[in-house]
Amino acid sequence: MNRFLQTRAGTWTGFAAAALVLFGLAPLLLSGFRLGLLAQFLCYAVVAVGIGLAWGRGGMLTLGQGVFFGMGAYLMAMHLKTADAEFRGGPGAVPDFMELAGIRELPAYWAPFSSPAFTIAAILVLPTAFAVLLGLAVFKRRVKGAYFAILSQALAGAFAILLIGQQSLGGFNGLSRFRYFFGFTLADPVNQRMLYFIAAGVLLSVVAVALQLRRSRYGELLVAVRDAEERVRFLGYDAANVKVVAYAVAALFASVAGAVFVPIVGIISPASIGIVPSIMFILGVAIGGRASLVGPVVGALAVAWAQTALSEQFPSAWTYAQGLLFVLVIALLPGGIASIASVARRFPTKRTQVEAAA
Amino acid sequence: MDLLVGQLLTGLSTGSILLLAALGLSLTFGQMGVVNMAHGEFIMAGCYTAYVVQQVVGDAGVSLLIALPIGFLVGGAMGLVLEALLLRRLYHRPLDTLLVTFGVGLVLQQAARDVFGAPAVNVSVPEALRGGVDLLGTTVPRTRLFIMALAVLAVTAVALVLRFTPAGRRIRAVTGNRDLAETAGISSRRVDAATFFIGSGLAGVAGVALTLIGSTSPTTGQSYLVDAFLVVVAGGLGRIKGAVVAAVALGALQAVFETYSTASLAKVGVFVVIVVFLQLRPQGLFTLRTRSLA
Amino acid sequence: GEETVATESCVDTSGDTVKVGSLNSLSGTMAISETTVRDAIALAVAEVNAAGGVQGKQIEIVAEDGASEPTVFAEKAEKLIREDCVAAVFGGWTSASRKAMLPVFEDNDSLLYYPVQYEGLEASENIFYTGATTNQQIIPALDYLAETGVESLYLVGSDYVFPRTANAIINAYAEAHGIEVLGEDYVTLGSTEFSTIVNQVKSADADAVFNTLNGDSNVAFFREYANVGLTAADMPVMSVSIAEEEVGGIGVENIEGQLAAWNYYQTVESPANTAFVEAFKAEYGAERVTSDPMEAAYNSVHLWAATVEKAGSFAVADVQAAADGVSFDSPEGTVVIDGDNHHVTKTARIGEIAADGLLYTVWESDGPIEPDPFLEGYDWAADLAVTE
Amino acid sequence: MLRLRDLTCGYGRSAVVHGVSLDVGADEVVAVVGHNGAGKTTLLRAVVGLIPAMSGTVEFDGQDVTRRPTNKRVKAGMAYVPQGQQCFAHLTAGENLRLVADGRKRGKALVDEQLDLFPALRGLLGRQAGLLSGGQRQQLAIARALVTEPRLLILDEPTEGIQPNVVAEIEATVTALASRGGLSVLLVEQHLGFALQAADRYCVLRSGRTASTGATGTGAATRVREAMAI
Amino acid sequence: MNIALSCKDIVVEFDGFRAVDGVDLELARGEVHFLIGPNGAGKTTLVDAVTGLAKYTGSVVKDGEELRGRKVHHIARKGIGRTFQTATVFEALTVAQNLDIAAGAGRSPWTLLRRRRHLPPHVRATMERIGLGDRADTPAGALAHGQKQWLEIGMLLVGDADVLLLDEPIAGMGHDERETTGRLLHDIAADRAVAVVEHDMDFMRAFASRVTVLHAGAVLASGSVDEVSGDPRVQEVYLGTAKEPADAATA
Ligand SMILES: Nc1ncnc2c1ncn2[C@@H]1O[C@H](COP(=O)(O)OP(=O)(O)OP(=O)(O)O)[C@@H](O)[C@H]1O
Ligand SMILES: Nc1ncnc2c1ncn2[C@@H]1O[C@H](COP(=O)(O)OP(=O)(O)OP(=O)(O)O)[C@@H](O)[C@H]1O
Ligand SMILES: NC(N)=O
Ligand SMILES: [Mg+2]
Ligand SMILES: [Mg+2]
Repeated sequence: MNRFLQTRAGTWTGFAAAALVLFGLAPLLLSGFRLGLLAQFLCYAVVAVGIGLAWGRGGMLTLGQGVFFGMGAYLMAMHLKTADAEFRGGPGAVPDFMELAGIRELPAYWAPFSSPAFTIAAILVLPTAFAVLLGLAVFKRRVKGAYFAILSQALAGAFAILLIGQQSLGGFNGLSRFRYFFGFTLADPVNQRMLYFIAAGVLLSVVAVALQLRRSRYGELLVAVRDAEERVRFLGYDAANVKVVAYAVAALFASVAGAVFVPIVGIISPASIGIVPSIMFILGVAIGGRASLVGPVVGALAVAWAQTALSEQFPSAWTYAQGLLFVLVIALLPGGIASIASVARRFPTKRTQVEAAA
Repeated sequence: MDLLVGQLLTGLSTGSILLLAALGLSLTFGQMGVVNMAHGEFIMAGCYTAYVVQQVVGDAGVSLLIALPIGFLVGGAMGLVLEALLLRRLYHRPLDTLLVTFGVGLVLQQAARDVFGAPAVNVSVPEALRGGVDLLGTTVPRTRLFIMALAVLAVTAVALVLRFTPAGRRIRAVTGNRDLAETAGISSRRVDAATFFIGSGLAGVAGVALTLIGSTSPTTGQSYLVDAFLVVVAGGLGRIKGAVVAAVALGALQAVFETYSTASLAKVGVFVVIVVFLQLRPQGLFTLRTRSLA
Repeated sequence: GEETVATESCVDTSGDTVKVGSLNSLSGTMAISETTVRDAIALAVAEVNAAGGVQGKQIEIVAEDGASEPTVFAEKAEKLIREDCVAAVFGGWTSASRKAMLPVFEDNDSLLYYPVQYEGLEASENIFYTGATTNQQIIPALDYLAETGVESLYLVGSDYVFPRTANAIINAYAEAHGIEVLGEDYVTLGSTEFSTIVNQVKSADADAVFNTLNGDSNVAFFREYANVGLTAADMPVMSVSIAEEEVGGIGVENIEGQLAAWNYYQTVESPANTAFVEAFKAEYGAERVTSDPMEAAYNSVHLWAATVEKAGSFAVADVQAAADGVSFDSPEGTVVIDGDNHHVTKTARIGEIAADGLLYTVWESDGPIEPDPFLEGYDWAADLAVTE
Repeated sequence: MLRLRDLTCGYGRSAVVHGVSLDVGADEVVAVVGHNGAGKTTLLRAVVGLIPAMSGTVEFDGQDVTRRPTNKRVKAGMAYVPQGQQCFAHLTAGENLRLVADGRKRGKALVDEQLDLFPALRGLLGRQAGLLSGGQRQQLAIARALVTEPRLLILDEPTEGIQPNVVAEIEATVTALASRGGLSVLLVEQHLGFALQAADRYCVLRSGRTASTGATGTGAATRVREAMAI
Repeated sequence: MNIALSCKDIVVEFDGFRAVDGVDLELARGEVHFLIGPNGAGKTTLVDAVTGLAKYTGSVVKDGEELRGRKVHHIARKGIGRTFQTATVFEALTVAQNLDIAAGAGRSPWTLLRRRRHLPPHVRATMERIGLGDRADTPAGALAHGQKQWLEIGMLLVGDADVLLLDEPIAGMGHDERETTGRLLHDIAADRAVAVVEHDMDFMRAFASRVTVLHAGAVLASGSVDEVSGDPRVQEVYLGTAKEPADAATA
């Protein structure tokens, strides 16, 4: 089975099956509300694919993906708010929340976001560029392991706090109440379904990109850096650059996920991008299986689904179940859900041992 | 001038709080490499210990004195259980300890909510620690002086033990190389458990002390965690000396930023300073170098 | 002229029960406040049920956890409306959670009863605001301070929307009334670091402090405040987010004599309140206290029930149409829904914190104050007020 | 002193050493030789208890220690010098020694004895062990083992990375200690010369199985080489 | 002589302690140059300095270019490769992947981002040369100790290093493997400069073209095997006199 999926035909089959489920079965079986939820979860899964690359393959435990997710989300939200304002008040009109905050003039940095093209470019470029800068600053100095994890966590905390202080970005309340998405009414169920398809499409593309990266020479190099960074330097590579690429790609994925998330959920606020949400992203990946390609996707969906299902069932005690779930899966199943198959098969070959040791 | 002195004092007092919260971490994270996200909840357990003891004892002064050692035991006991049940399996997977203990933290928080109720509870400050002392033009609350003294005491004790006693050597040996320590006749299990006990116990002590200035609620403790980790990282893993300097520096930075901008921006400022600082000293203030390539 | 694509409501009123949602943070940082609101909602529902229900139907609560996260509030609100088909939802606390839920209620054309005092400047057709808006809490508090001779203020608040908006109003008020604002500081939500701020407050030597801090920060603030030697006598603190529940956590000794502005205290003397407090304690324990947001939540359920009875229908449009003038003889006094802005009339009260941990009214408005969420009735607020 | 019976051990679920039986008598030096990957290190790790035995037994001094944790075996009188110049990198060289001397009556004297044996270490006591050169660390590791006054010394390629004249010293010391009485030695060594010279008996390991055992002395080298070659 | 690398007056200091104290050293192509000396003499530190791992004063010149102050990966790209006292290969990757990565430091991003369709011919050739031709798809973690060391040398070869600095390459190897390694070193030294740090004197005697003895951070002696082993100072500080031919019996 695994062998087969490695082949070209296997890859296509895998994608076809995923597409069938996402584009065919899910919309058929789920209510509008559940489909919307699934769309939201798919966004988390997109972030997870990036983390799987940076952490699972590259060994960088990025506890701050909320930052990039948030950047993409806010950039998109800024466009939606300016578009709404323009629709109601003409060019240069001030979004509703600013009026409430006593801001009478559209801040200069908001103006370009009335352009959809600019917005999309910004979503693709800004977070990635920020990740590159930060990555260079950190990886060139060989900050890694738990250091890097703690630092990225502090980044998420600082970023959330910074946003809370920005009244022109909605402060603590964040940005919400979007009416149109590139001209389509968001309240319309048809358009909501469209958004789901967009999210599913983004997920499949992101998985395809990640797959190509993993199978490329770069993918091998990344694993080499993860396992013996110093050694890679002595082969003439700048290990920092290798890491930066994976980190930036993860940031890009997170940003795109955030951008898609905003019209689906209808709000982005600092509460969705701080320390705890960032850990939740990681947990999904860990639970699914950080090192495999689909593990992070499965994990992200499973964690989000479990969170929703448990909290619906046991509104006041679900955190116990959730906490225990994290603890048990991670403690007892280091390879995550993705490893269940191989654990079950128990083939005691050298190969698995080496992988487990890695 | 006065302002500067005031800042410094504030920095010291903020720093000593950070230090108290971080001291246990510098053992469990710095020495053992366990990224214990439940450390904040151990601090919280210390807070509630102070509360329970006060309910039983009544007198705030006496109860504080009793609560400090009991808080140590409570925090320590929770640490022991965590170590024995989970962490023992995870020493070779340090980054996973982060995720597991995060889950544990969630559970502990909810448990506190169910046992003590969601709203904050009050731990009274002893009469003797009420009010402030005028020092160099600013008023420093006595509670903060007490915490500074406690921090100095705890840090000195931990540093001395680690540096000069056989137990300290054993801790450093086991955390450096478990197998090798076993072959040196040291029971790494017991040392691991003991180290984690002390580190978690210190969290409990911090919790008791923090009831003097902050609130006692299920989410108390959480708020100290990230800063405490930063202190350990900026100080250099496993370096008590580093943690002291980093805690005071972070406290002072925070105080300075707070005066000249908003408190929110202060957090961001501190983060930026740390990233810049790590450019100069990527392994923290004080580091133990080795020649290994790991 | 906004097009809404209303989705068909799925509320099922054919049986002998009707569902409502109770949506509060039961986990996360806000659980500290919001769990009490859940209890109050449950109490009110039990009362309505005991009295025969609404339109002869028993009310069934579907409880959900907002988890202190706006997106979760939005998600759960949508779930309650679309999956559980509730007739109305009670809950929310932070304005962030309300702002997150607002589009959900508008797009699905359903009803939210929001029970917490807030910064005003909002009036959705789909939300009933049963807590105070600014002219029912902050402005009376300022009036009270001005009356007692306060000429300078220091503003301390948590860094989020409610304190910032409140302080904008306070600044405008101060300017118009010749009060000097000597300083304005914000701390991050949950911060316990007040040495700098308290020393600044002390050296500013204002006549009073206006406190919009939220939650845990209050504990640290008041302890530090007392420690540097500031007392209610020389520099009183007027708080707008400290209710009976919080006093316990702060410790009476640190806060005794300080002021708060609300519409309701446990000590309010009225038959309705006596019944409310008794019922609450009977249900949840004698040591529990009642507070303003709890009372507003309690009122919400009764107001909704009364409105449905008046409309003779659970349909949102009917409830909206019938709402104007619906009143409830609540613990704080009679509250009446204003059909234009969906807020309710409320009596403003300044309370002083006493040694028993309760708040006692030291001043109260002459009767209920009409809600004015956009401050249209205040000239000095012209610059602030924004009509939707 | 040491009796291994049918010892099988390895990593995870796969066995590396299969049913090895071996005796080390009192005051005897036994050398285990074999190709890289033959399982020598694995065998020693099982003897000291760093990996569990999958089956078979380890007896030390007449007692079954198969299930005892490593530190108990060490306290009972085993000392182990692992392969690879291992030391406590974050402790100073002096602390590395004091660590094992702690709690021993003759602790100080024992440390001094080792410093006489490895004079190069004297000047390095204050230095972080992780900063020492490879050979310095190996000397430190052997010294650390000897401080525990073992009755069974288990050495895994002790001369790896050590300068020739010190190798000679070590060899002399091992021989002297063993002949003085009270010390048995289990030695893994790639240098057949050293191994056969220092040992009384040898054991050839091939793919985790005993291929040949015997006494050292004339002709041993040839027999060993034959046993090792396939 | 075809000098590949020349070091002048190298000094490495750690907190006041001079681990390397004014060493001059020239490595010539075509030679297997042994660096010997007591434990702590500074051999590894010297290699560290040359490869950019330790800060030093003095000068290291390769092909007319000064290398001091360059970053580790720059120096590696200049054709200076090293191994470590304990073999460090990428355990999770196969032999072929290890070699392919080592061969690719100069690859364009475009090449990197594509899948490897087949192994470059020179990589395959090297794999045969180091005796791992039939282990291409074995994870390096599953290789035997000696094979890992060969793989490591192979990685330097495919990376086009023409100065190889090998720190105790035969540590832990058995007799036969030492022989094989020695021959391999001679073979690859034909057009490269190879420096070997070793304590195994039999190995040195069998394979050294030239020997430099370090002692206390400085060069104590230098020359042919015979010159050096005859030097009484070298015997005193390093070789010892009594047991010197101990291993000879097995050689
Ligand atoms: N931690 C481990 N996990 C899995 N397999 C291992 C591990 N350590 C060693 N092995 C395997 O066990 C086998 C025996 O290794 P061992 O280290 O015991 O050999 P050795 O005889 O000591 O060799 P050397 O002379 O190279 O030290 C080898 O095939 C090796 O790959
Ligand atoms: N980073 C460092 N800080 C302090 N001292 C160091 C450092 N690195 C090496 N030393 C010291 O420098 C000296 C030279 O060490 P080096 O590793 O170069 O020796 P070597 O010749 O390779 O020895 P060996 O043959 O044992 O491997 C040693 O005394 C060592 O303790
Ligand atoms: N509405 C409030 N208090 O946030
Ligand atoms: Mg071995
Ligand atoms: Mg060396």
